[in-house]
Amino acid sequence: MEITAREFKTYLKNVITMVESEKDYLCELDRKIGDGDHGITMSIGFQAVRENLDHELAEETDCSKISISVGKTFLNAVGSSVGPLYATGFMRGAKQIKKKEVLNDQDVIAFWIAFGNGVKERGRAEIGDKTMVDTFAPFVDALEANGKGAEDLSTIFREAVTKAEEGMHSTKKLISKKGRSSRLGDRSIGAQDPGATSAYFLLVTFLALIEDLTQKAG
Amino acid sequence: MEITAREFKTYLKNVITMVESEKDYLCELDRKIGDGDHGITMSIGFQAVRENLDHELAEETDCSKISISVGKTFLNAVGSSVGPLYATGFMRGAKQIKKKEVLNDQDVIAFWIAFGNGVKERGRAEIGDKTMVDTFAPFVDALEANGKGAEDLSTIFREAVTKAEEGMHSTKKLISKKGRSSRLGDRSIGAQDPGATSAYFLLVTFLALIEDLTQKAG
Amino acid sequence: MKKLVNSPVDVVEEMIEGYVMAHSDYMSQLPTNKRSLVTKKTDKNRKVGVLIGGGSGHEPGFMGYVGQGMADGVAVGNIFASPSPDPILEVTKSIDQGSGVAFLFGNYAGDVMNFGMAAESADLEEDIEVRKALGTDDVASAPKEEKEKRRGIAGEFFIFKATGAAADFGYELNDVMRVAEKANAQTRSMGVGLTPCSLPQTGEPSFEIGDDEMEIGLGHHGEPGIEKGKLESADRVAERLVQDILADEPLTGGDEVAVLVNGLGSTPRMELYIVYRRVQQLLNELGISIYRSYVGDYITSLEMGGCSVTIMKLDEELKQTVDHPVDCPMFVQR
Amino acid sequence: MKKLVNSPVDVVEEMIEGYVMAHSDYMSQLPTNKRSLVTKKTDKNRKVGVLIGGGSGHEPGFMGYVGQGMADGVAVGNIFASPSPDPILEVTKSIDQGSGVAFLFGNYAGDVMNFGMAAESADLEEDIEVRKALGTDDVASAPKEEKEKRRGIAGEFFIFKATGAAADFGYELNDVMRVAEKANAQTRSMGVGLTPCSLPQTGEPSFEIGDDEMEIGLGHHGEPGIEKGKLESADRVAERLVQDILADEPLTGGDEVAVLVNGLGSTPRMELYIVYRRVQQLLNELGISIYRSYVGDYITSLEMGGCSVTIMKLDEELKQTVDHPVDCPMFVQR
Ligand SMILES: Nc1ncnc2c1ncn2[C@@H]1O[C@H](COP(=O)(O)OP(=O)(O)O)[C@@H](O)[C@H]1O
Ligand SMILES: Nc1ncnc2c1ncn2[C@@H]1O[C@H](COP(=O)(O)OP(=O)(O)O)[C@@H](O)[C@H]1O
Ligand SMILES: [Mg+2]
Ligand SMILES: [Mg+2]
Ligand SMILES: [Mg+2]
Ligand SMILES: [Mg+2]
Repeated sequence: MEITAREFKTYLKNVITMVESEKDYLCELDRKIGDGDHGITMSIGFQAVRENLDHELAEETDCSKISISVGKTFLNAVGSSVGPLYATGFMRGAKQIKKKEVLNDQDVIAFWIAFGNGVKERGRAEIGDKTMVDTFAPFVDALEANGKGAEDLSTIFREAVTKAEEGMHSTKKLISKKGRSSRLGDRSIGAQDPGATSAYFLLVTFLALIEDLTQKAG
Repeated sequence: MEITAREFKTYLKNVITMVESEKDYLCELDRKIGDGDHGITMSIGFQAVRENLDHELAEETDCSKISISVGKTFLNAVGSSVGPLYATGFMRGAKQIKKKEVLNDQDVIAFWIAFGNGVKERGRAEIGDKTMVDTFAPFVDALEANGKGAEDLSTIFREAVTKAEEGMHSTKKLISKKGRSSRLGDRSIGAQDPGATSAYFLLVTFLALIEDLTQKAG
Repeated sequence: MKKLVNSPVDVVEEMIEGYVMAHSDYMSQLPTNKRSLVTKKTDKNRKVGVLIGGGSGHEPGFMGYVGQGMADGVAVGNIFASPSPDPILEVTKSIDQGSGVAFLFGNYAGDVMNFGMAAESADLEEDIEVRKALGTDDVASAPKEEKEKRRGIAGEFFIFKATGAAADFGYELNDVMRVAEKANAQTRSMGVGLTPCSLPQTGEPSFEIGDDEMEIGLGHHGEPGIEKGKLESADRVAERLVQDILADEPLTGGDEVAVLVNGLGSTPRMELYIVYRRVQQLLNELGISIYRSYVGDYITSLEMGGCSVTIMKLDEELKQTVDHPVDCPMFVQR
Repeated sequence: MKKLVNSPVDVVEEMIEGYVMAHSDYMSQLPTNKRSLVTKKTDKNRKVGVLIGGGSGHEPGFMGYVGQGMADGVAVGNIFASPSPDPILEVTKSIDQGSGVAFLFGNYAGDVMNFGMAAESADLEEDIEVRKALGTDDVASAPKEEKEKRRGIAGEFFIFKATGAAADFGYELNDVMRVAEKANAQTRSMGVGLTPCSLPQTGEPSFEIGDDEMEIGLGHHGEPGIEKGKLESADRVAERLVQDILADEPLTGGDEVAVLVNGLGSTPRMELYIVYRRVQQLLNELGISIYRSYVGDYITSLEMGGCSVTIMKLDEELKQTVDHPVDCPMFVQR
């Protein structure tokens, strides 16, 4: 499968749409254990990305440059916790796809492994801390385990996203150890982590793109 | 009819009880057109009077001294608008009953005429301004008109209190010209003036004392 | 509504206690009346005593403005209720230096009667010359033709500041009062309420208001306003308030003013600065320049939501009073 | 919940605009980043730049504390969100005088990452020495054994004040940081929430709470506390907060402290002074003396209701920093 810069931008636009429609839900989750702004922050960040795509990046065809610019734009617009986390993801991902106008299966896998690891390094969170790392870590593990195998990208990615989804759900029963919600201690049990949720949305939206392209190709 | 210092104190204690039970109602009226505190102010003032009756005035038999002390105590405890108004009433009333341990009909009438006029002078309000003067002025007029006649105090006072009640009700349809509620202009129409209401309670409680004593005597 | 209090009956006494404890280097409570507070810091040039007062529940108004550069003493009333004459008289006796005392208070029936009675006693019983200046800055509270009926709201802050400065300049009572009256005459305010407050004793909201409504031209005792309107944007609210003030006293290009955007209690500074922004834009568009601005909670109504805008037109003398430094427990200006 | 705003999207930008307009003699906004504000007033003895920052919605924190005697500049984030590295870096470049810059911020994941990234850039790209001191005063946010995990709340005010003073004393970066860290180590806070706040964009209350409940040990972003309890009297609340602080760091007779009773936004000063009263009584009973007290809204959470108590244990050096005069738009001390 091949993903062009144009399709990569389509992905980002789909994320923007997804963020707008899940904004209230993400705020709702964050109100339970954080400061209630996760949906707002995601929306502010991706609205800035939309501006960016419409203007500075309108003619850009280098996927790496797009990813760097998206990361920086998102970070500048939001700061916050997710700013550095997702920005680092986009920047580290970009390093894996330098100067590429078209991404092949291995590029995509490398991009997302670097993205997930970047988030983890930036946040210094471990699995089980009740953060977005609980979504990314099993996802990265799955990509690493199956990425070199014979299966097609669509299958590999779908499996990895299933792991991500499980990771996201696992945050419900965890006690928060990192971020704002960690002060709650036991009171954080029962609530799903907002960042783990937005992370899952980022991934599942990419899966949708892959499946869409596969279908068109098939 | 004769009213002893002891009975005068009974009257004041009845007022205290009445104020406590009407406190919320008076606040409710004041919330509509004022700052919502009239019942509280009346309660603070008469609770201070209770203290006063229980201690400084426990052995006092001079009705005039009782009235002066009640006025001062009330004023010191509340300030506010009603503080000077009722305090002036009690002080001016006291002047009419100097050194009396027992009040006869003419003393009672003189006391209340002076009380009502004192309030009016202090507040410089006219009838129709939507204040307690709308209760006191017709009450005083009735006492002045009938006070020298042949009827017994109970009848004279009852009629005057009926005028007071009408005056109180008349405030509902008035536009406020004095006090806090005057800023509301037309918005004050429809609400009964809190001070006019507490004034009526003061008077009707005295009527009850008179009727009680008449019954006991009769 | 929720309150952090002990018994509602004790709130004023306990507040005063806490206040005097927290600022014992600034304030003393008179032994003769616990509602009488006087400053420990007085400018040595000052001859005339400045007394302020009114109901409590407006903090920092009024006790927060006792100190160097503002008032010498305050008489503290119950919540939203004038103090009685006694604490006023005690403060008067304590702060008089033989050159008389200026009484500054808002034009409310209760205050007029109580301060009036205290002034009479000061004159007759104590032979102290007392002069009164009443705050009447609230343009919503009566039409222009009945200006003497207007109430004092946040603009009283400017009157306290100007009069305190005049006293520090060493002015005699006549001149102090001239400045007080000029400050009041040049000051206009207009407010808007979004959410009511509640008295500790009743806990009931002071007025009923819909989620999409605001009270326009309200007083600062939780009273309803002169008019209920749809809740509007900060810019529209700022425009309405400035318009009503300018309609009352037109200002022209070249005029200099001091501006106060005052929070009523629970309105975040964020919102006050958003309102301020539009106020300055509007005035600047008219060529009016803002000499100094104050944004924050200066005279409140417990936890009421909303704000008022106050504009004081300045001449050279008032500018000096605005610039004069102040050191009070709840307000300091260098 | 009702807000006096225009579009929720613009609140931070418009607040900053209004703030810079209202205090143009104090503040400038950097042309390189509109979230970067720096002071126009700096003590001539000062060598080390002091930078503060964090999310907005805490006003007067943090932009209100830029001025003489406190911070040289601030990076302003979105509501309850750390600023991104860029405005932090721009402020750093602007305020560095060649002797390095102290970063002061609360210990929150977002702030740690963004200020960390900015510090790295300052070092690598600009060759500016940056040192960080994190506020960790909130005893409720982690047990004593994990003190490094604690968040910063109202106690950050004391850290800003101490560090600003140290910079004015002409200290080098090392000593400025020593004072910042000492101030933080000696400072403990504990808060209680009565009513939630709401973000302008959602309007939803930040937590659900019953009419007779309070959140104990809550953060200052409208987060729920560590424990929900029955609403208690002001005295009992004061006792609980002081107890939790003293349990964490026992103070003994003869100790001297600075105390801050901080309102979270919509709690009237009346209530804060009632709480203060009991705090001082408790400390005095233990023979602890209060060197200086602050009562008011110092670091807020929009219109949240409730308060926190902060106690900073003083030595001679910290006393000097407490006494040091300050002139900032939202806080002045003479
Ligand atoms: N150290 C960390 N490592 C990884 N993820 C983190 C870390 N700290 C916070 N997060 C994630 O950030 C999310 C909160 O994001 P957001 O609400 O935008 O920021 P803030 O907490 O600053 O308001 C959390 O739900 C969590 O998933
Ligand atoms: N000038 C006045 N003359 C007579 N009565 C007045 C005057 N001003 C106010 N009042 C009375 O006082 C009442 C309000 O009393 P209260 O609520 O205790 O005082 P405040 O208005 O200071 O809160 C009004 O309802 C009115 O009857
Ligand atoms: Mg959040
Ligand atoms: Mg009233
Ligand atoms: Mg009142
Ligand atoms: Mg946040």
